[in-house]
Amino acid sequence: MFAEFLQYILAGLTSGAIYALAGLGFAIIYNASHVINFAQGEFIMIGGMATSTLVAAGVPLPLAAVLAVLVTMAVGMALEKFAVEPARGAEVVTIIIITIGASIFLRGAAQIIWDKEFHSLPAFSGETPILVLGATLMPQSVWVVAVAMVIIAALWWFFNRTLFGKAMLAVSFNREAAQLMGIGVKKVLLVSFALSALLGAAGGIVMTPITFTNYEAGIMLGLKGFSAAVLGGLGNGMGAIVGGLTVGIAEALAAGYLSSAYKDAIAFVIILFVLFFMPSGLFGKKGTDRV
Amino acid sequence: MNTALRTPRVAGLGALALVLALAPLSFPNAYFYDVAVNALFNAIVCVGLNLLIGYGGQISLGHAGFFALGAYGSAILTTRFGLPPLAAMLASAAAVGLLAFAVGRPILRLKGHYLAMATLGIGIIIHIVLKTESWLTGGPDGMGVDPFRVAGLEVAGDRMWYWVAAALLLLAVWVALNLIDSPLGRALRAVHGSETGAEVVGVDTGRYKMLVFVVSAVFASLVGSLFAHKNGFITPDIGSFFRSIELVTMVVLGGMASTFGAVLGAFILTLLPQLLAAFEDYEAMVLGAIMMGTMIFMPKGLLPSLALLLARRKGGEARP
Amino acid sequence: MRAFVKWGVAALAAMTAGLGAGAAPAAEPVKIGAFLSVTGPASFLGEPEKKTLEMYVGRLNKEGGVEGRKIELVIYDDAGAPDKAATFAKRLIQNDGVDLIIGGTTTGTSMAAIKVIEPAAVPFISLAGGIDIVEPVKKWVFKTPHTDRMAAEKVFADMKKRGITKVAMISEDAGFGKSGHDQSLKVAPLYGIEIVADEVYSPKDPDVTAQLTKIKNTPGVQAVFNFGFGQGPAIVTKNFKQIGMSVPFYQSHGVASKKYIELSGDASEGVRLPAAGLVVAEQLPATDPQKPVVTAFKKDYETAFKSEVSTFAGHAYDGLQMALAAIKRAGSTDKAKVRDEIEKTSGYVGTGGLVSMSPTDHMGLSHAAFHMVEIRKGDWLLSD
Amino acid sequence: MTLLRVDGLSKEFGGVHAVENLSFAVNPGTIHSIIGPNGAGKTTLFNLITGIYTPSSGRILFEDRDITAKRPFELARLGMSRTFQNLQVFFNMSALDNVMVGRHLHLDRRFIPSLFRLPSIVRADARARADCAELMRFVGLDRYVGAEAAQMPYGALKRLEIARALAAKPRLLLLDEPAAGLNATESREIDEVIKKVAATGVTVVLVEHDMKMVMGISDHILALDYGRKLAEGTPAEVGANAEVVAAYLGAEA
Amino acid sequence: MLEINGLVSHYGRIQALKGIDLAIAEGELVALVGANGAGKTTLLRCLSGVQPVTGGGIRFEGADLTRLPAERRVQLGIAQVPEGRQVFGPLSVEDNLRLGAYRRKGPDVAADLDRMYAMFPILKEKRALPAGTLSGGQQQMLAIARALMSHPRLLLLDEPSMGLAPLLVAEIFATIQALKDSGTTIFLVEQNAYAALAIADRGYVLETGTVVMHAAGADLLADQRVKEAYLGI
Repeated sequence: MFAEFLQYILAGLTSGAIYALAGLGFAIIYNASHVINFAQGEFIMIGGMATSTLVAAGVPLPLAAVLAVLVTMAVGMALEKFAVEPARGAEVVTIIIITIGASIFLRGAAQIIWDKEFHSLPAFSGETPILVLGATLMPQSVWVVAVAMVIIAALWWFFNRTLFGKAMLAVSFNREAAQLMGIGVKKVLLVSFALSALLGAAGGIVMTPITFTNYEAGIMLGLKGFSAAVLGGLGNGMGAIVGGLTVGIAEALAAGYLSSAYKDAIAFVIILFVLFFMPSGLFGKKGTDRV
Repeated sequence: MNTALRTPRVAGLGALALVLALAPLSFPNAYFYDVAVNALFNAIVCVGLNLLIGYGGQISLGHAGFFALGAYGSAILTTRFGLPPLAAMLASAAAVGLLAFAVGRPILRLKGHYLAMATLGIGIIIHIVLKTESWLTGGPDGMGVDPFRVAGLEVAGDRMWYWVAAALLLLAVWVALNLIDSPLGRALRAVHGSETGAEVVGVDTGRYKMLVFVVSAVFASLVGSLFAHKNGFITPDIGSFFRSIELVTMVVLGGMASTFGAVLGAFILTLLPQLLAAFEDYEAMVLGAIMMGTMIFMPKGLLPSLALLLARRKGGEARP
Repeated sequence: MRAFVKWGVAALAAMTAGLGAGAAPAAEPVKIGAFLSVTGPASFLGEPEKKTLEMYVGRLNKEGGVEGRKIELVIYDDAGAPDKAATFAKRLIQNDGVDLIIGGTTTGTSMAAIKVIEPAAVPFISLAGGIDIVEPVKKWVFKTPHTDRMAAEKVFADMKKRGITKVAMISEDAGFGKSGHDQSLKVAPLYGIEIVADEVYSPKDPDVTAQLTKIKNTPGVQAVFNFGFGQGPAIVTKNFKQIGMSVPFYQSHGVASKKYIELSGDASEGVRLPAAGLVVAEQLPATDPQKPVVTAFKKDYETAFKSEVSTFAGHAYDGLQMALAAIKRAGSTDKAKVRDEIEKTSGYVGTGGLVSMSPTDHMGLSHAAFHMVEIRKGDWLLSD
Repeated sequence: MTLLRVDGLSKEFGGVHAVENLSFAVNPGTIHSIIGPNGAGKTTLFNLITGIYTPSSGRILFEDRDITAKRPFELARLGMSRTFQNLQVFFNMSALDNVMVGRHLHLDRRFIPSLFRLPSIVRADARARADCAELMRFVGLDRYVGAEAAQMPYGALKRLEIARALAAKPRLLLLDEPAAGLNATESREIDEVIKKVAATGVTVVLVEHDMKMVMGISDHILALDYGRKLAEGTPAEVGANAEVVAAYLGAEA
Repeated sequence: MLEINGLVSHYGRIQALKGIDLAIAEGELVALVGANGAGKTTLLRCLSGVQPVTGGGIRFEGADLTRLPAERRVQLGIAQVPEGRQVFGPLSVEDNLRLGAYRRKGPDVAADLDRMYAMFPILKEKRALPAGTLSGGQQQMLAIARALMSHPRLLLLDEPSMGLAPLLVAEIFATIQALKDSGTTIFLVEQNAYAALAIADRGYVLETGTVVMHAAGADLLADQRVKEAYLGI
């Protein structure tokens, strides 16, 4: 019984770690610019697709991964520069439509640059399942969780230990005061998109051996990442991580104990339920309008 | 002001009626009618959705769910319970209205992206239910629906549907314009302008947000029913997340807080994929680029931006 | 307001121009229309189908066409959306004036399009598996692939042979898997098979260990049967191995492409599935009448596109061949005559098997068309 | 009878007392001013009275009815309306429509008649439109009757809010810094408007920085500092209070 | 040092500044007083480059600043202590100070930190705490110290006394006086007219986006019209 429960939790952790990375991507961009970037899922897709193409072309995996991350970051920065920056100050829905347009565009481009097939990567360290108290875990899942943890730690370090990271936080707390300190807001925006792209790409690369990827793989992950970010409270990194894991584990438990057909629905029911009682998510700031 | 507000209504309705009446002259074959009917249906949904998004300032990423519920409600009630189509359509709309009312209370307290998430969630849940309960809905492969009959008369063929849909669009636009120009509609617009400002002069903002949410859901449901009968076949994908996004895009692209803008947006985004089919593999890229470009260069949407441009050229005042 | 009118007119004009361009016929070619899921979740079915049609029509046109007439091919991408499929079917009939329609990559798109095609009286050859397409028989509708019911029957027969009676199902909750699942439940009792566990997953699920764990903990499961296509079955296969399940594992014909083996890697070892002769072309005995057809097609496809042939490409090939044969026999593109000729198709040897249609059978394939295949060392092994 | 009574009212924001144990009363028909340096809690007090914030403790009574924690729109129904320091104008509407929203409670808001724009609605709306245009002239916005709110200058928007609040036909009108950002002439005009309003029998409570105005028009002044009552009384009494002068002008350095 | 000519700025369609002329010489302490909403803060925001200028120009040490992005102005030596303090609440006191030196990274940042801690000992005590937990007066000190971290040659102070207890106000003004004495040029915007004008070399009175009076600080202090404008007496 416990082994079964543990199996569900492990499954949920694997998916949840990926959702958390996607959610963090949303949070970083939201913090810097108050934009919800619906093309976040496409970063995940580009990371996975680029790596698998490069590996198929004979590039060693680590190098391919680095190159793919760089490509994705370039895409992220281009998105900021050419689509988001020119629309600054527009209404929330307008920017939502722009980023949705961007995601459609990127999907279309991927389908031409690559193809419509699914692509995979070899598991980084074999496919021999690891036994954990009667449940099993694939080594690649360990990779996913570990990479997510490393990235989260690195982000923590970046935001808490580097001046530029703190400057980015300062922009999210108070954009104008940050400008008064001489912090270049444009640069911060650009970096936030690059960082989100990095997160997405890294997530895409480690998950490809498990879930495979194709040009449309980003849609669902983007949606789950958005759910994670909102559930945790927009703009709260910790919240995005907790949100991602919650969604992942809720899905796995729901599939295991309730109904696999309704597991996605159950995840959304939980999110709705949380929002009903906590309108700003689990860790979101409560906004009081100043009048 | 009085006449200034009323003139666009009469003139606008007249112009729209004229366009709808003359458009078939340019249709070389029946297929054009089919596309046109879909455009008209989308336009009606968007007129309702625009009340919510454009005038009420509340976003919904789940309206395709209400559309699908209307469609399935009609399909199930007519084929499995033998209800006449009109009764099924009204019953479905009533049920969807009740559902919107029930979920609206907690949801509409949310703001911005949180509201977007919640409505998205509701849309997705509806979609999943329709997909899963195949004993009732036929599952992912969908179900057939009988033609629309009222009092022994059958609405058949794309031409007939065109005139029915055109008339309904005019009705929808007329009703929407009425609503917007009434004390009730003013209160709604005020909610968009400033909820606090509206509350202190006695506007129960929660009530109006709820009202318009229900109204827009009912619009979607009614059109969903018609769509089901006209198409003769429906699948759960008519209620997918993508359809919801598509509907919002129509409203925003055409121009928020502009009823005619919503109609224009619906027309364009229904026709666009038909035109883009020629691009084959490049279709998605072109569509994405058009969406981005329009919103970057015309953040207020097509119709308001064009009206502004026109007004500027005339040197007059902008009145989108 | 005036802006609106202007735009309405402009949009209509643009639409007329955009659509009208392809509508003017020059020298009366044979017009074949197709709506395929070239993008979307079923794109890896639709894409090879499209490539196949284009390749063979191109080749035929170089050779002078059919009956001395060039073939004009109009293909639309429905992205797997049934409502789009219906719209494109309408467009093919009403706007493009095609003589015959091939397509409907998925059961959902085919069923939606039938609503349009049947009343319009245009011959239609579907490339989808769902049995609903031809059962009950619809006058103008035919299909080339095996049905999901046949696949299920083939699998259950194999199980029965091996003495398996308690089976767990795990299927994709989208069109193909869902329909296959329903058919499986229907025919299982006929083979004395009891479905003791019944799980589903979404096409984009990253992990299905939860569902498989449930199956694993169901007492008495002797085999697992997965119905689905796309990357889902590959994930199921991997997870199946991961949680250490060792009972026989069956897949449907939906995974009969090398991609599946590539994606699931070692985990696919030992998986059994029903497949058309095409995937095991070389292994077919020389006496098999299909052998020359499938080896030729395989060679054509693989040299043209440098990628492994799939059964789906074969469905399109069969559809096109039967259609052209019918047009030749009819001596014209008169829709009613062509329809009648398709219905009279007899003894056609295609990639899917031997086809003999009749007024009561618009598919014409027998069970013999399916071969049981097992995956061994990353390749198919014929194991009937 | 007092129109408004505030009883032991307190409001904390994360441990900081914005308003602390405050009590006072407003008599009908008077102009009552609340003064104090920036950050003294004046606007918080307004937000508490008008239901935008809920008090941490204490009671508020309007016409002897407990209205603590009632929502703003409910208070409007009872006869209370207000303006804002940070404008809450509907910038998506015309100026006249802004005022018309103020008339909301007195118009037919039923759904079905609105849907079909029944003649009764058209007629009532036309009457209200005339009334509201008249209100705009009353507050001195003659020039802006046909304008869009988004095109009006700051000073005019302040009056627009007054007109909107008046359109609700309140018995108690709360004005949050009506003269802030106005020049001397405009201030004097607002002054006149407030007196005219009071003359129609509406009780006015205002928060204001412009001491000239406050001294000139108030019947009663309440001085706040750090959320507490510093002094209360007639303008002369408060003006003579040394503590008030120190708090307001800053200690003479 | 700073020269403002005919400066116009809008908030949306609202004209907040209607052609301001103003000058500050090196080493001066100039006060700008006026009622709420007169445009004082808008003027400072224009100087720092966070508020778009729609007309006129700003010159700093002869160079045209009008269109320069905010971060470049900080580099040139203009720092602002914004209205309402605007410290980065969730960040620690020390991080706030470090961000003050954002444009001027280098080894001497540590020395500056020590200097600030010497000037405001309470900040040293609370250096590791989130700035949001400080009291109003402490936040004001932090905001001033944060601006000083950039080694400004022109310090813009927006209502440093706002919402502070009288004792603290006196303390803050003493600090400002000390800064002036150490040679920093200061532009002080205040509602607390007495305190501001008392320490200012010169003063400007702003009313609805226009300068209505301009004189030496002491003269304005004595001017009955200023008193009237404020107290209505």
